[in-house]
Amino acid sequence: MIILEAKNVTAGYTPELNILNKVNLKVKSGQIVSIIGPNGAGKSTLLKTIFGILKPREGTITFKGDDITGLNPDRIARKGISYVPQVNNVFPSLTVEENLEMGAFIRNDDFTPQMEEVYELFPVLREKRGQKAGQLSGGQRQMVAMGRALMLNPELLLLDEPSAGLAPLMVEMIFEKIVDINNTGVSIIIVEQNAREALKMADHGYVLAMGKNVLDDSGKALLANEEVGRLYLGG
Amino acid sequence: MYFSVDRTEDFEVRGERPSVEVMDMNKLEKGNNQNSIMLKVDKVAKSFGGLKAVDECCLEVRQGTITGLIGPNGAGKTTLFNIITGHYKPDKGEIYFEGEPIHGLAPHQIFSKKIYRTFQITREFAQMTVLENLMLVPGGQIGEKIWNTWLRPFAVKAQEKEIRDKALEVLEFVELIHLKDEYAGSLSGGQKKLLELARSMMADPKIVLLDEPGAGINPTLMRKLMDNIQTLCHEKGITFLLIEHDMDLVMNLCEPIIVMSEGKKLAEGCADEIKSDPRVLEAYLGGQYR
Amino acid sequence: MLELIVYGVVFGSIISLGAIGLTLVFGIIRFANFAHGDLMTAGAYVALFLVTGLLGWLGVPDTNFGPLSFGWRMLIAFPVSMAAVGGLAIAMDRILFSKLRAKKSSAVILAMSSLGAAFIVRMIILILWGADSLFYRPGMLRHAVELPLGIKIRPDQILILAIVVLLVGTLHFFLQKTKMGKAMRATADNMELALVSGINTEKIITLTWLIGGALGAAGGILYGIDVQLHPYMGWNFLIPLFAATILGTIGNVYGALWGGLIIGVAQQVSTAFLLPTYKPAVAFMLMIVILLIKPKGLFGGSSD
Amino acid sequence: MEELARISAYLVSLAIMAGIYSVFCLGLNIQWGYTGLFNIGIAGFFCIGAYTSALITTPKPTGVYARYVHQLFGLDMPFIVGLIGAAIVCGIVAYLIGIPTLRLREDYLAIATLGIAETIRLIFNNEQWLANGPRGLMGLPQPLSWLVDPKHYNYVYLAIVLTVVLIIYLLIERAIRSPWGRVLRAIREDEISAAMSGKDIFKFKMQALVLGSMIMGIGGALYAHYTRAISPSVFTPLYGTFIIWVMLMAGGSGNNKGAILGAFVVWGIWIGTKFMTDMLPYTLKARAPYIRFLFIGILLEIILIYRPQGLLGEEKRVSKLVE
Repeated sequence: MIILEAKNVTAGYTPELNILNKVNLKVKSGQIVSIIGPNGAGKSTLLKTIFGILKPREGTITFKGDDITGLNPDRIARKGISYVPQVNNVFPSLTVEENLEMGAFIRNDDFTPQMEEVYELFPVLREKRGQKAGQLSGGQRQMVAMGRALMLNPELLLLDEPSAGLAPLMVEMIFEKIVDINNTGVSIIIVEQNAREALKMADHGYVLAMGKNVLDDSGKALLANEEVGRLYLGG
Repeated sequence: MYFSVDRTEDFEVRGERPSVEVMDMNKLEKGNNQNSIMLKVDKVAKSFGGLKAVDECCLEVRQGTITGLIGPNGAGKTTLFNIITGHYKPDKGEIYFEGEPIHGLAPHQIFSKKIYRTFQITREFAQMTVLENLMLVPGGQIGEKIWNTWLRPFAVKAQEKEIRDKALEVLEFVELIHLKDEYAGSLSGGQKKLLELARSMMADPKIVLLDEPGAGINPTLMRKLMDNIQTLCHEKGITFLLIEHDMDLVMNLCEPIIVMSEGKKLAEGCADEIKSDPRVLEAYLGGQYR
Repeated sequence: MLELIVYGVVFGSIISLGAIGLTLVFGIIRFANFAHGDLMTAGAYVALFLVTGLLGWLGVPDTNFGPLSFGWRMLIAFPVSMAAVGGLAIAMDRILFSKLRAKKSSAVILAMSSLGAAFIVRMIILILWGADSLFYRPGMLRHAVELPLGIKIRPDQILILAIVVLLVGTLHFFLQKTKMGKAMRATADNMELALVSGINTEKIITLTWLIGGALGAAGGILYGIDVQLHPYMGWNFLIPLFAATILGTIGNVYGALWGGLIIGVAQQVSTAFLLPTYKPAVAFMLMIVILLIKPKGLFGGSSD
Repeated sequence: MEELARISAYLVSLAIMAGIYSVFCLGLNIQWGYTGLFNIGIAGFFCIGAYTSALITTPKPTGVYARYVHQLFGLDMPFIVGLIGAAIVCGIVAYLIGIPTLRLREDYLAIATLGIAETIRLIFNNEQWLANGPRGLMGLPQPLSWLVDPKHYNYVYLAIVLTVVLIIYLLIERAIRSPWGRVLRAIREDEISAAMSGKDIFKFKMQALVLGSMIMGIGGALYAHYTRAISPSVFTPLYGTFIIWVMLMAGGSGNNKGAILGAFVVWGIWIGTKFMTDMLPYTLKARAPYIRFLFIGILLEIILIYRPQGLLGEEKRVSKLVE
């Protein structure tokens, strides 16, 4: 079943410049989809457009068959999509636990089981639950950010460069957690510069360049593709 | 591949890097010694709230090169630029330009050493015309002293004319001349990138630090930008240090290429060396070589 | 001297109420609201209208509570006028500031607009009540009681302190323990992420104005009870308010509380050496000193 | 005929005040229009300018007078010295305010200027020895008063005011269209980028603040010698700061012609509203000024929301000494 589909999406920040040009994307339920491509290719912009932070100029985005094109982020979040921005993705002066609570802001039910699950997934956060998120290390912050997004019990998780600026050991750990999250049934779209690792765990991968689709194939096929290597390290 | 140029004869000279660290100021003033170290970053560190953005980073830029600075996001490249240009003060470490320490100086003092930088997201003066954007840049304008505007109007006017002519020439060069009287804010993203480059030319810089000059512009403009950078380097002897993610651009344009990761220099070399360096592949592609 | 300090705490606690509102707006909407002082004035005068007008007309009796200078009418008027001024602040935001925000005007344009709003509010008060000083209870003798250490204090002042403690405690509980309070702090921290988390930030902004306006009104009424009412009272509060906000680090609610107390005490103690009319100047000098030595305030580095 | 003379005398007094306000608007335009400095303590500079010139141009009271009028000094110097002195003292005060605030976020300058304006008024109100406290100073000399019959003196003063406006206008235009003004506008647009283009931001902001405040000081002096009597109660935020902001925003900040136009238009409206409130019933008359200021306040909000560029707006290409 296709959980998310973006068709011919065109978007940009300033009127004269389109960052995305008729981009297409499909995510099947339970998949990890990785989006790779050089900086400025529009990867992060695509995530922002899916989540309604940026309104597309053209094209449609459907989630589980519903048209969600141009909805506000809070409406989209209610439909079961969570988004983790690349930078500034925690509330620094709130404690870890309060950060998680904010993730569950739109839920009116008891979210303690969900919080337990997040703590199971990231045990270190349980230890630091009373600490302000601004005092944590980069990796721990990334965990808080992901934990916050998971509090909605989303069906689809959008991750924008979760490995950016992290130490290698941390990167490995975060990627393992992403797979763990996926194993609980959450579909994931991940934008990464760390292409190899992102493709390794991906069911499907998309390569973007200059705001356009260049390639898309299974993760394994892309890994083996010489073109992909070229895009990363030049000809 | 968008662009290719055969510059091997330039690079051979630099293949064997002299290990001499002492600056020869006489040679520098002639401006044609491509081997001398122009900019030296020595154990510079900067943290933001516990995050080490730049971590005891050491690197050097040689006179007359187009040095590429690459690395994964969050590697500290832009922060390093901000430190070099005086926007941030380093927590520790030293920076030397032509042998003089420049760390701790204010941005305008660093500018006066003929170091110019551009920004990843262009920062033009939106409510000023393209021509005014350029005419602002040159240092030491006598008309910037308010007394001179009243007491020496003719001298100010004469210098304005000079600066204007130079600005027109530069606009001609980057092919923005038809937009000279438009508000800079109304230009397209790519045109703004060219405007940044044009502004850097107005500064008569010895070195220009370019932060992602290629991000978000179309291939045609990109080629123009690369052409311009090369012409400036070869004909005017301007040194470039540029951050870029577009590998085509970096591999074709830059020599040497410095790779940063986690706030440190990871590797340095020519395009082929970088492409086959396992540490670089790991930093970029992730841990399969571990 | 001890007595001056006690009076300073009373006066400072009123400043704190205003400064907390100011710092909340500063922290979330990120501009200096020059209308905040006049919101305090508005609060005092709405209460005056209720106490001397409407409630009397409705037949609410107005005998004093024991040694206090007010009775049932004020007890009703207090929360009503807090709500009314909260509403006024929200209206200001809807009519003026939200329009400017939508146009992406700079913080300075918003500040200028708030300056205009301040004058509009004050002119309306001047038109309705004139320029004279007024009292909730004119001609009443105000007895003081003597505390240990020979400190003379009026029962009203003790009650003022109690009310401030109650209001600040309620606010503390709201910000730390309730979902909306936490969402408010989250929005102040990172508005974009708050939006992404599904927090309706426009609603948070409305709530901020409501709380800021209500606390300001409370401060204005308490000052009216303690001293007198005057159309310029809020304007004269503005400098102490900003001084307290800056002293306590902009955006920091607890900083504003302490800042207000420090400014209040400093102002009162200064009357031992200076003319009392110089009180605003004392606050101003303190602010300049802070800007020179610790521009981010005493309560550390906020996010910007 | 007599009616005509009365109307023309009225218009002259209106033009004098509008001219004086033009001076303030030109000073504020340097600070706000070109540099983006938010000064809401104009009344303070207004006050300092007026008092400085008064103290410079009046003789120190002697004999019986000295018992009633206290002033720190009285130099009995010519009008022009008063103007220059007013400018210099205002410049110094502006410099002192600039030191702690110009490196910080823009709102700090606003708060500090507001504070200084209130503080200055308090000082003049409370310190008898300085300039006679709340009663203020009276009998200020008027320049060239020997030229004509006192009845017609206002024509002379109007000429003086307009000359000063013209000189200031020309000087500012010259500076703004030069590289100096270009740097100011660049700072207004993007401070960091201007710093990276090698400009010493602090220095230029300070120059704009000081020059603008000096001009405001001259405005204060012109006012003092027009009314011939000043007291601290004149320099309120309403007459001294707020209305000037409305004038500049109405005329068009970033445009010196706009600044002058705004002063004349808004002063015209202000006087016009007086005729309207004169028609109010007697009981409301005492509160007429408040109604008029309410109107001016609403005017400002309408301008900010619907026409922030004002009547004229900024020219597209400002720096053009050559062409």
